Amino acid sequence: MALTKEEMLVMYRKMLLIREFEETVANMFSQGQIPGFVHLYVGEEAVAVGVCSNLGEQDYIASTHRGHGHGIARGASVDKMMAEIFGKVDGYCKGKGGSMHIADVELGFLGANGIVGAGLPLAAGAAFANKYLNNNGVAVCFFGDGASNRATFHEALNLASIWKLPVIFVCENNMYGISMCQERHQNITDVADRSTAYGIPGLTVDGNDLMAVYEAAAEAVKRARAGEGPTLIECKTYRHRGHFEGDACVYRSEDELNRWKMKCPIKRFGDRLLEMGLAGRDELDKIKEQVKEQIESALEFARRSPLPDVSELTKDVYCD
Amino acid sequence: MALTKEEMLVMYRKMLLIREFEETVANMFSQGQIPGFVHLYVGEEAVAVGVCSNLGEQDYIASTHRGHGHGIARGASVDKMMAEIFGKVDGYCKGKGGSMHIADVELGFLGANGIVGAGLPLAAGAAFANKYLNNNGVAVCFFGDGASNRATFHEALNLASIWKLPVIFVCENNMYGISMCQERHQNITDVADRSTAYGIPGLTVDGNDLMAVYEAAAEAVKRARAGEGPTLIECKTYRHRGHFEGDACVYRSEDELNRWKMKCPIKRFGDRLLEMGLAGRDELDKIKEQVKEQIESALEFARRSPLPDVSELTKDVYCD
Amino acid sequence: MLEMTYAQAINAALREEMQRDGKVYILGEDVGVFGGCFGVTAGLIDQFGPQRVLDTPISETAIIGSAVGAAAAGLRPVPEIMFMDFMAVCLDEFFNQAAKMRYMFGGKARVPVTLRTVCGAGVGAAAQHSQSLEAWFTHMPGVKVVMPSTPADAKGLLVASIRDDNPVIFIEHKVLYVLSGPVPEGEYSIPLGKADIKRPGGDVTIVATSMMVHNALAAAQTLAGEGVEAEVVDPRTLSPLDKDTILESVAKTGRLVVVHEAVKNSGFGGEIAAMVAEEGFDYLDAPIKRVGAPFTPVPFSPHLEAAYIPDENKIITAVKEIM
Amino acid sequence: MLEMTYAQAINAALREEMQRDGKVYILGEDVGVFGGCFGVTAGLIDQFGPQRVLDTPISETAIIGSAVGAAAAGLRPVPEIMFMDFMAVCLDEFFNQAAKMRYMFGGKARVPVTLRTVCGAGVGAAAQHSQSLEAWFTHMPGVKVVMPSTPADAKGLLVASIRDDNPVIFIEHKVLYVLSGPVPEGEYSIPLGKADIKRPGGDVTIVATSMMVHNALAAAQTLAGEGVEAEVVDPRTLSPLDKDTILESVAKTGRLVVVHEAVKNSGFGGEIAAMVAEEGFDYLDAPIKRVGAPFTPVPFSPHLEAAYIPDENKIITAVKEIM
Ligand SMILES: Cc1ncc(C[n+]2csc(CCOP(=O)(O)OP(=O)(O)O)c2C)c(N)n1
Ligand SMILES: Cc1ncc(C[n+]2csc(CCOP(=O)(O)OP(=O)(O)O)c2C)c(N)n1
Ligand SMILES: [Mg+2]
Ligand SMILES: [Mg+2]
Repeated sequence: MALTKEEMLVMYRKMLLIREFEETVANMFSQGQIPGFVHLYVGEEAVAVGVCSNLGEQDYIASTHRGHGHGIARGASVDKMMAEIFGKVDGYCKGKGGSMHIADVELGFLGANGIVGAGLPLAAGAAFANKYLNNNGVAVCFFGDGASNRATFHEALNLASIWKLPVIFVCENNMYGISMCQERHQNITDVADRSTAYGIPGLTVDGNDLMAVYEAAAEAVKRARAGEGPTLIECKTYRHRGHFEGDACVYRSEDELNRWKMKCPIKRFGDRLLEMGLAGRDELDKIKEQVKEQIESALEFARRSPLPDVSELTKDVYCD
Repeated sequence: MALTKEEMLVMYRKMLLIREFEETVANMFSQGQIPGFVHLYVGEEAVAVGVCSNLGEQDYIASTHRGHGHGIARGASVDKMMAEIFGKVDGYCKGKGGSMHIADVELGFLGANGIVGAGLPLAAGAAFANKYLNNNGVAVCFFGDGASNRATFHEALNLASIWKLPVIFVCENNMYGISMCQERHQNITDVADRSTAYGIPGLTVDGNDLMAVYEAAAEAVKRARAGEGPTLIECKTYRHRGHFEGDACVYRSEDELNRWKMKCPIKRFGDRLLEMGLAGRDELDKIKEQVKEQIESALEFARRSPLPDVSELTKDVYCD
Repeated sequence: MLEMTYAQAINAALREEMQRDGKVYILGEDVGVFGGCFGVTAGLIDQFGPQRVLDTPISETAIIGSAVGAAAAGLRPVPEIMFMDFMAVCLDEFFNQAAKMRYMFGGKARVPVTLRTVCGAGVGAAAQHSQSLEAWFTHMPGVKVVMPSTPADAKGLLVASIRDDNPVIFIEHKVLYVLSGPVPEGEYSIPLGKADIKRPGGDVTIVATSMMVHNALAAAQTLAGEGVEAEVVDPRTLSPLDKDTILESVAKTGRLVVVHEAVKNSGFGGEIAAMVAEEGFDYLDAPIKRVGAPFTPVPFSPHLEAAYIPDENKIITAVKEIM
Repeated sequence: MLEMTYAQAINAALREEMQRDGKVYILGEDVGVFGGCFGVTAGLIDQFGPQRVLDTPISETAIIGSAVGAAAAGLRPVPEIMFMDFMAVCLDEFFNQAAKMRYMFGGKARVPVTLRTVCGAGVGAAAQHSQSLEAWFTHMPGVKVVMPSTPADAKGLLVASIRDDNPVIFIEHKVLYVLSGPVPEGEYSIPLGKADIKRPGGDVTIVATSMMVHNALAAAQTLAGEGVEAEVVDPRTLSPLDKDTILESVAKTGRLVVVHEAVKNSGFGGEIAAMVAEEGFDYLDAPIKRVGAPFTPVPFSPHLEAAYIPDENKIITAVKEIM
């Protein structure tokens, strides 16, 4: 089922929206307007968008500390996301969660997560629920190369395999877990090779190539919906910014960064759209303009939103 | 380096010693003389003996809930082991540990363990210590097929691989974790296949063939001492008794059990010794007699040993 | 009233709730054909099939983590962790995920997981299979903590726990499984957060949990023969705690002894004692006594283990010290 | 005396102990070139090399588990867990292994692991990066628990912890890293298990830990202006606890307020309050007050977070309620 021009432009817009969102957050952070830790997704946009473009209403995603891109790709409101990052009451979590805990369960977004690797069993569980309810839904878990060394990776993939759960494990291999490069944190080149330990399919794709990601995910989602169980997809990519804002990146070279910047997934997909004649330069420019406006208005929304009332402190601990 | 006749007879004796020890414990347990849980090693003797026969003074082993065989193979005193299982003061742990916590750190036996899979990182750590102290020592961890699904397996193997630790991970695949047969608890046939996830060698051997185990372990120990890092060895075997004493074994067939009893590792190695002309029937019989006596005297030792004084309750919590 | 054991009462609660609500399912190690390490889930797989009674690999992290994900996605999982001691291998999933999700997400998640597990010494299971760790869980906002002491309480409280929309840790005691007692017929539940006065008395209040309720009752009986009437209060739910019932009792008796099987240091008894020293200080006519295990791991040898577990005599001694 | 920050003091202790004893090594996530998430291990890799300052994968279970195995085999590991909240992913290795080995083995093991980790709210790090979980660890026989509040204490207590043959959890506070203060020159250590009176006073005892020592001192200063002299006691080591110093202070003042940043319910304050209600009841002229965080996860929004953390005013209010 080939993608329509419209669908492709939607994906392009989403990638841009993530980029613009993140750059705005970076900017605001550096101005001291955002508290806490923020981990940005710049450079990895093709992964979230390529995967989430395959998802529908019944589907779930579980995300990471680096979760803005996943939320936006899943269709979350940038207004509410920005407000949350500012700690405002109109944010997704009324300001109680912040960047690392943005979630929208109704939208099928089970949350960013402050615990590396925590999303893997959560996604397996959401996939189990879909299977149990027989609603044809799947679940996706995004996680990093660093997270692939955690307990949860092993136990979740094994469980998903034996129960044939409709879940797609998407490893965003950006070559680092904070300062630890992949060669130092694991003795393999492709995280996807770990799939053999669980008897499930695993594949490695160029995570900066939107279409490659999209197609790999489409296939995995199809398998999952057909009851054939989980897939492990590794997307090789790179984060343009530091691990968190404020990171001096002593552990990597300017050179390496620049080489990866040249492989920018957004520029690459834009060029492809131009080449294929699916869009003209002006059309792409116009999308960029619209995206900029959308983020500006999200920023406005966040700024105007009040801080949560102190009475909020002790609410929402338990359901009644 | 071929084994001498004497070395082979020592191994034979050790297997018999384990068998006799376990059958005595079973007997005492059924008479209500042993408290708590006991998990017996009958049928798996070739694994512990085949591996531990490669170890020397600087080496460590970490064991499991099913640890009697490992202790005996490592050279622990059957007197002190039996006394411990009876909860007596002359036991390895003064009666404070019981079957699941028998240990002799000085002997390089880091203990049985009540937590499935807990031994893997402990062994990695002991191997790290040996490497750090540059003493040429290695560490071995025994663990079950069931344990290969635990967090600790994944994290310990990954760490051992990247740090090239002198450790041998020995999976005793007896086809069950309590009532869960391997087909139901993991979607692979050979646990050894999981070695690829860590970039280390993995191999599967017939765990009821003492020489096969011995040779695989010898090779792995050699690699470890040479600084080439860890190996994963899977030994396919079977437990003749229930998971713990008192288990009605509703989850497996008499048939299956009987087929495995025919593959008894002790009978098999005895036959081999006879065939190779390394021992006569009478010699083997004599060893059996001696082993029986040794265990009887261990039982006597355990029975005669007093219970720990109540003042022991609050001792040994901290070092001074 | 039906006569049944504590284990049977739990089994009945599981059965009835699974019958009532198709979203309730069970998962854990050997909970299927094996019927659970203590036989508590026996027969459920025959009635509900392997789709709703799921044997898992030895992967506690995946058991709890998947239950939390499934709960957030609309199901009502009842995972079993074979021994409470093993909570240390899957604490994050319960503590940093289940317990906090609702709050972190600004009130927009429900995580109705009822985690069943087993505490307690008394069967020679030694240091890693005998612990009582409830105090960790009462320190966790977002979690409810239930510790039943009788078959009837076990049934009614488990029903309530499964119907509760919050993460609940339901802590059974392995020695109590064989205890028989009357259980009301038909559907019924006991609200979480309500203490029960297991024995009325006017001279001293003994607050005791789980197995210790029985030791406290035995002590009370002996004390009654000596003219001291102890009131035995069983909180049943430790979090949220029914402070009122405890404070009312202390207001009446003026004396408090708190008993639990967990080690005394930083045990839940500290919370109760501190609460009363704060909110009921004026009622007190004597120091508050805590009875708990000594500050050691649980020893194996049965005769050390017996010395470890707080018994009737230790409770009597504590009471006498403040009379 | 040298002037240095809390972070520098810890760094100095690590450096000196590594110099003194070749068996001491450091491992953890990003402790090498990166210098640790809070910069505490900066420069150590340059001095001691990657053999003794080991970057690990994100595998807390392997970090602690391997440290325990190495300790049993003769080394003195000092693992770092980046945030205390992550202890929930590696608790078994510390709790069921390190803490119990010696006892389970009948006194025949030594496990000198000093686990460094970071607690506390105050930097907008939200629910999974801001917790104070010391109460779990004070409930663990076999473990020592240290929580320094000043640069000098941090240095002296870390040296003592590393030299101690038992598993120690050494809990730093992230907000204190930048606090500057005098630190004695040269080698020195502070014995574990000794409280420190941070401010003498005769009217009320305030027992406070970690960051809260500073809030308590601020409160005491304000109270002094109103004629109330508070004695601020910093236990420094929570387990073993220096009961004597606390009881002596309460004997003098007759009044006790306990302050910690962790949630009040089942926090370590309960242990202190209960201990005094048991062993020092006759000294008390008023109810014991506990000041702790409310029973909620740590909120993100700085202004909620500020309301969450017990501050000077809450301490003053608590004191006034019992004067
Ligand atoms: C269990 C746990 N350990 C450590 C951390 C600290 N931490 C946060 S992000 C991170 C690196 C994660 O690396 P990776 O999984 O590759 O994701 P990336 O940041 O590269 O997207 C670490 C170590 C954590 N949050 N949780
Ligand atoms: C973490 C943990 N989970 C569960 C258990 C309960 N348990 C004890 S032994 C066992 C089965 C272990 O199976 P395997 O690893 O294959 O070893 P085997 O018993 O077959 O030798 C289980 C589930 C435990 N002790 N620890
Ligand atoms: Mg990464
Ligand atoms: Mg097995």
